[in-house]
Amino acid sequence: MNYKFLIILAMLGLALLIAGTNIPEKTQNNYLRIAAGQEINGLNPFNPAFNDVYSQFVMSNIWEKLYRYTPDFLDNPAAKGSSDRRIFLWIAEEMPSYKKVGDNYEAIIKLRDNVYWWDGERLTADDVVFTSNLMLKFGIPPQNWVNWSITGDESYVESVQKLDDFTVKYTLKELVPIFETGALMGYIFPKHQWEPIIEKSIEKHHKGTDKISKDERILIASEIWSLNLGKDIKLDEIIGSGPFKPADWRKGEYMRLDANKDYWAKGRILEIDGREYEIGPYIDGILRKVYRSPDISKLAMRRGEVDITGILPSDISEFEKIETIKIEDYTANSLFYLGFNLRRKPMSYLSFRQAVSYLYDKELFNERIYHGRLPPINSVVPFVNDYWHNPNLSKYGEGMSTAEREYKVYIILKEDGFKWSKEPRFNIVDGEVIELREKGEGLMMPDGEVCPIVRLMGAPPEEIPDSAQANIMLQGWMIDIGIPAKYTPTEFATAVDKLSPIDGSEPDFDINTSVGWLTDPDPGYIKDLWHSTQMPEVTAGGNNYSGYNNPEFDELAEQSAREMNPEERREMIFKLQEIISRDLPVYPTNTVTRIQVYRADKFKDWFNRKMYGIGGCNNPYAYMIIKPIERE
Amino acid sequence: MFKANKLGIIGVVILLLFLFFALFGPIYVEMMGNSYSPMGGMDTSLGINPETNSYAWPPSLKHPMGTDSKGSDIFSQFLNGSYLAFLIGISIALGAAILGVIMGLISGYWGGRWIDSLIMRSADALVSIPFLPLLIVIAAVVGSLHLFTFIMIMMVFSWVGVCRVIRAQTLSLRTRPYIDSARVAGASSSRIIFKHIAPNVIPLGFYELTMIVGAAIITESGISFLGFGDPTQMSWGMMINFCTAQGHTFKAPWWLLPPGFGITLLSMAFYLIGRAFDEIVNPRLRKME
Amino acid sequence: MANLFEVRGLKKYFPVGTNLQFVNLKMFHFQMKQRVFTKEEEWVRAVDGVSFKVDDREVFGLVGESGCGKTTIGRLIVKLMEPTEGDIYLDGKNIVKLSKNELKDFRKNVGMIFQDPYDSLNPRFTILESVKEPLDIHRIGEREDRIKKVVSILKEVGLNPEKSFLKRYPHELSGGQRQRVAIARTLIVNPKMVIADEPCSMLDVSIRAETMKMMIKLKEEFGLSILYITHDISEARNVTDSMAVMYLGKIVESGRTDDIIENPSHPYSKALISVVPDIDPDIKRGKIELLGGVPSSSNIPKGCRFNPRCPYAMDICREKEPDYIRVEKDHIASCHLL
Amino acid sequence: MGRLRYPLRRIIEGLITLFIVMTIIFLLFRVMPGDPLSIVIDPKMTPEVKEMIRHSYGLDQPMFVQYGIYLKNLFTLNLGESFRYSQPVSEVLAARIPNTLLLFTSASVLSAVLGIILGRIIAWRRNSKLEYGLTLAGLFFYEMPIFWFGLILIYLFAFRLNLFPISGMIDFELWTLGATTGEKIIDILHHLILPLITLTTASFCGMMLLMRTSMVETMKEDYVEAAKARGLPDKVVRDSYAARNAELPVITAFILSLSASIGGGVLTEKIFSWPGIGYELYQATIGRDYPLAQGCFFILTLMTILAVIVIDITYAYLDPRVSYD
Repeated sequence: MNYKFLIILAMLGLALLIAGTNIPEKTQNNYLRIAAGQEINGLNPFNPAFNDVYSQFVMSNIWEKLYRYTPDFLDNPAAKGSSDRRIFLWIAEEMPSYKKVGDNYEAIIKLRDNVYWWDGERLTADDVVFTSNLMLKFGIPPQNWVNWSITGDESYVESVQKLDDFTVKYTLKELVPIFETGALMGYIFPKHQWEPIIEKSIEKHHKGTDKISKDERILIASEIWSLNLGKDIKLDEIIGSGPFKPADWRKGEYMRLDANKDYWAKGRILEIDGREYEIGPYIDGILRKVYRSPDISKLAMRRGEVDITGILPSDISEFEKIETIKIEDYTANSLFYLGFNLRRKPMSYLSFRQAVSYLYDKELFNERIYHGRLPPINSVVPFVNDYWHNPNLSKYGEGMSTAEREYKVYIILKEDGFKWSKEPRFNIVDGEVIELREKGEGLMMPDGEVCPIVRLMGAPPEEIPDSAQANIMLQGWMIDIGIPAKYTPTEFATAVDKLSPIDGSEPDFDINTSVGWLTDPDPGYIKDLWHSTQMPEVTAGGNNYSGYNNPEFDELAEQSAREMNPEERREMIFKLQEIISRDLPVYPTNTVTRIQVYRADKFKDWFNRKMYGIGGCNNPYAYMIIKPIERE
Repeated sequence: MFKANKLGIIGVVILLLFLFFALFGPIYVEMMGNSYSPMGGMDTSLGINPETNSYAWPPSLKHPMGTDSKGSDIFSQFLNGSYLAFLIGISIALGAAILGVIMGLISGYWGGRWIDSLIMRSADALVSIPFLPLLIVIAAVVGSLHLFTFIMIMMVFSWVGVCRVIRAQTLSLRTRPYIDSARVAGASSSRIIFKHIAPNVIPLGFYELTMIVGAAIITESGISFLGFGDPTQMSWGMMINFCTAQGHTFKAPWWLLPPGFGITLLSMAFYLIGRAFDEIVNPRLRKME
Repeated sequence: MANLFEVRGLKKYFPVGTNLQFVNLKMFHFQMKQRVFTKEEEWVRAVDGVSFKVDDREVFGLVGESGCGKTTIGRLIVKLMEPTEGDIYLDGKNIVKLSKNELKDFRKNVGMIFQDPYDSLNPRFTILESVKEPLDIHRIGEREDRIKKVVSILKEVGLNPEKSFLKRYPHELSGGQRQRVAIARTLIVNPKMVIADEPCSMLDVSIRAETMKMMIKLKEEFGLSILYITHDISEARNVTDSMAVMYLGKIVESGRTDDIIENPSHPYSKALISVVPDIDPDIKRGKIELLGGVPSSSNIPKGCRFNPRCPYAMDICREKEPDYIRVEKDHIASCHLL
Repeated sequence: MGRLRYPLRRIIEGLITLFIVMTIIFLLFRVMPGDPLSIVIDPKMTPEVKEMIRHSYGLDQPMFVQYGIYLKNLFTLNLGESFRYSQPVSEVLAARIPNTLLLFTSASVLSAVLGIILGRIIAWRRNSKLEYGLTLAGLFFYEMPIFWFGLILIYLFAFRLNLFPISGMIDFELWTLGATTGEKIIDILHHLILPLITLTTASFCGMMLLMRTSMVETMKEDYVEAAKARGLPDKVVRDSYAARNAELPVITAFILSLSASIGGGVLTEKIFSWPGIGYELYQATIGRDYPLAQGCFFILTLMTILAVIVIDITYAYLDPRVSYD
């Protein structure tokens, strides 16, 4: 081989290097560029795999709902008769009206007559009936079934009928709050696009003239959800009614949504936090770029490659110096907790659960490890969900120092009959606990048995790096008192399987810190999480991991799921939170606060939605509202 | 003979330095108190650093390498990291060497027979598996790679190199007259392998062994960086992982740089020593001088 | 004298195997380690049908240029490798297939002395360990007896003072001393037969004669038969009683040593003998020049395998392999000229 | 026929290896605790729906039936459907493989070129300060954790000096809003440079040391000595006599490194957000996307085995030291 050739090759590389630095000028545009942490799972709204917040975020810009939650989560005066006062009209023109007919109820929904699909067709009652029947007859989209049923197997909705082009009647077996906050908040799909597809699938899988059997229904449903939107149905053939149309998608890299210039809601006025905004959209579209590490997306923001991104609390000072960038934070309505397995000792002792709750210093963790990212909560309804949140619950050691907490735990355990082979000793000066002098050893439970090793099942550092540190510290404090604790990092899927085995066997864990919930604004989830029928060994895949079984709680939870009066329902929900805080099947620890930065010099009229899912300035309402700032 | 090899001396010096660090770790914590413990200790007297908006402070007299975002001493983490690096590197290398030497001797002595094919095909299969991804899969299986698990897995994957060297040497050695002479005298296979061949080939595996030490340290850091490491052990890789995860990559160089230099220098030291040793024991190379 | 030892139709073919290359590289923190590339394709006919007999207490010489297969025969006889075809008899017993116990017994009865004294002793063993090893292996005598026996055998092979050698390592010894140690090691278990594979070729000329004399002496003392492999016909003449001349894996001539030296029948033997100046100044013969070099044994010529180099080659030599012809009693040769 | 036997044997051996590896991979994914569909299945779904989903992915079958289907699919090169993308695995891979190849092939070529040139120089000037300096510097970069080095380079060149893009393979704005092919090529090259520098700097040393050893060996050969004795200039002897024969092992190593580097690319691709197969594998694995992860493993293993076989076979025919007469 001729080495000159190789050298030339190297020179060529160098030349490219220099040439490469001459970036071609970009064309001026008004696309909003979002730095995303993750690729969306997919676009097919019927696919249960695409239930992640990112996919839902894109879908919510394509298909729309009859009702939504108010943009600022404040009371909507029109929603007085509803189970949640924060419901807000979207495709529907009025709040649902109810009437009792015999054993059943009838709900009448009036639709707007100015809603158009992207292909120019009008959105009518036919589409709403079609979409609802899709759910009732075939159970698609499957992920929404939970909103259509209280018992799990049968729907509370009897039937759906079209009264006229813009009026739909739902016949209900019973009146439940979830009808408004669940069933009426699903996407509405265009009948003219999806009916032929469903018909074809029925033809293929349904033999004979009988009713469609369960097996056939499964085949049909899975065929629909395995359609590949973007390929089987091309991106530009998707028909929606929302403000943004999918235009270009390079999986794993970016997605482009173009503004729907003929959006039906254009010009409508939204009142948010007392200010009026006119709906657009005014921007050219949305460019969603995937960045694989928060450090990199932060750099991209600083270099002006994107217009909005999430940052870590420690980055705040960096961005405070930049005038053109504004910082906002919002708290997601999510719930993390210490989950105790009540079936096992020593977790079955209330005093032990209280002891661990006292030891878990969520204030310290939030300050030192999470840097304000995971604010402490005391209730299973986080404080951001202020309508349903009960603020008067025990705070288990707030304001205490580590030594004080440890002493408190020692007292609680001792009073309940726990014994040590060597008791922990404390330095107490003038009644004030200064420090732990000697570690406790050989804890024995009140029944005389030696306390077994307590495993703390936590997220591995690959998922949530900081929670590993918190778990290690908790483990250390527990060992100080003499509780034989062991932190076992467990990957999310494994944790879910241990908490709720698919085969309906008993959950296998001691204390769970790894799995939390992104909770609905509707507090109905309390029943789903701690009702005794929801124990995994009773209902396979149930969510009551702790095995909490309290008839008082069950009764009240069922009652609250059927109470339509918001005031009375609120009282019940408050009571439920109290019971959980008292019995401690779980100890709520924290929720999640996220911080965002956005370009204030490029777009104006941002508003921060402080709660739920993708909140903050990254909310779907914002994109219909923000306006580009004129530049030279 | 080391004197003749300057690079080897550099390696030894670096190695001794880190060995000192590793041994000094527990003494340092003992001296400074529990708030300097590499795992979980934090300096409660620190306030928030406005530059980093966290408890991460640059090096000072109190904290010679500064503190991390929760106010823990980085120097004590660094010392603990060098201890772990030695632990990981040496135990993996030793385990792999034992496995590799045995496999290599067996395979080489019966070269061309079915047992040789079996061992060499398994070696081929091991080399053909994308290793890092496989480690990630295993990590996902068990939640996170506990240090012991990691060491065991690395051993299983690292013996191939040693085995090949030992096999090649054994192959050439087994036709040497003194081996024949022993066989004619009636020596059994195990006697020939362990009394005649092993003492003559094992030194040649040392170079491979030092390569494994370096590779083990780097692999551990990569796995930890991806977040699959053992969170109860503050290794160098874990330090980098925590630094990036806390978003301090680009603003706390005192946190990012030490573990990286530790990994680089220590694996380099092992490589240099291995190379120097190889030049001394490997007659083929020595002849060339 | 009875036949102690007999070889019939012995053949050994080797596959061609070559170590080509090895690579050692770590890239992108991904290790690629050494690979030995081998290919096994064609066959070398190293020994291609050899038969001979060795009598009790006889020294039988196997003579030929290097690469003719004589060393392979030695290795086949001591079972360092398995023959492709043919039989070997020791005391009338076929030794090609032996059970484990029989093999151990066989090992005690047949010893081998190697060509290279620098390499036939394990460099990490002391002389004591090396010489004692066969006793350890065959579990002969107690520990004390073994050492005594080592000392006495060292004396037999002429290493003086015996005791001073015990703790020394091979690299501290001269070539001749090492070869004596190797001989001691072989003889310590009282074998019936010894294969000596060019035992003197790597020694200084000055000590060759001495070593040879010692071997003859030991042969008498121990009652041995020796298969003496050499490329040097004058050495064969000094040591052996009978001999066979080999060329490219076949015996071309065999018989009493004196008969062959005085009356070589095969052109190859003639050529070998003619180039040795000191055999007998009275015998006047013309020198016979051999043409070219030894062909590769993987590519053996058709017909008589000696024909490309033979000064008397005829047409038939290129077509047909000659049979063995009896020249006189116990003296046979294979040539078309006879 | 003799000539065909060796390659045939190597190919059969390769197939067996592939089979073993793929079986290990299959088992590994199945012994994973936890529900493979946990990313797909929402805990809030009813058990019936969960069962439906499991059925639609064939995960309700007994393990050996799944294994049979898996082998059959591998045999027909049908790699299944990704859980995450709901797209055939082959399509996902087809989009990723060229990206990976682009990055790692260019890095391998560059480091081989650099390694050969530098290795030649230091072999020629043995025991000089230059040799020690280059070896030490090369080793330093060689032993660096590549992700750490990448982070530092991003900080210096992309962030501080603002010379290169920070991450990714393309400027998304440019691509989606229309750009000429020329602009697109320049854009990719621009994104390529930083990861390329990282990879090259971190790996040229291996090639350099190999080249050095190989050169030193060849320089002892008689014909090189003879050339020197004839009084030819050093440079000619070095470049035309010694180096030419020394490069064979380097080329081999180069081919091996090509196949090996892809599997080691997880870290690099993660740091630079390079949309390649290594990062896809990482994501698929932590996301429990069996079909995709298995597909990635299949491709990577196949590449490694192929490279080794190709080298073995070509070596057996090319090396002049082995002749067939």
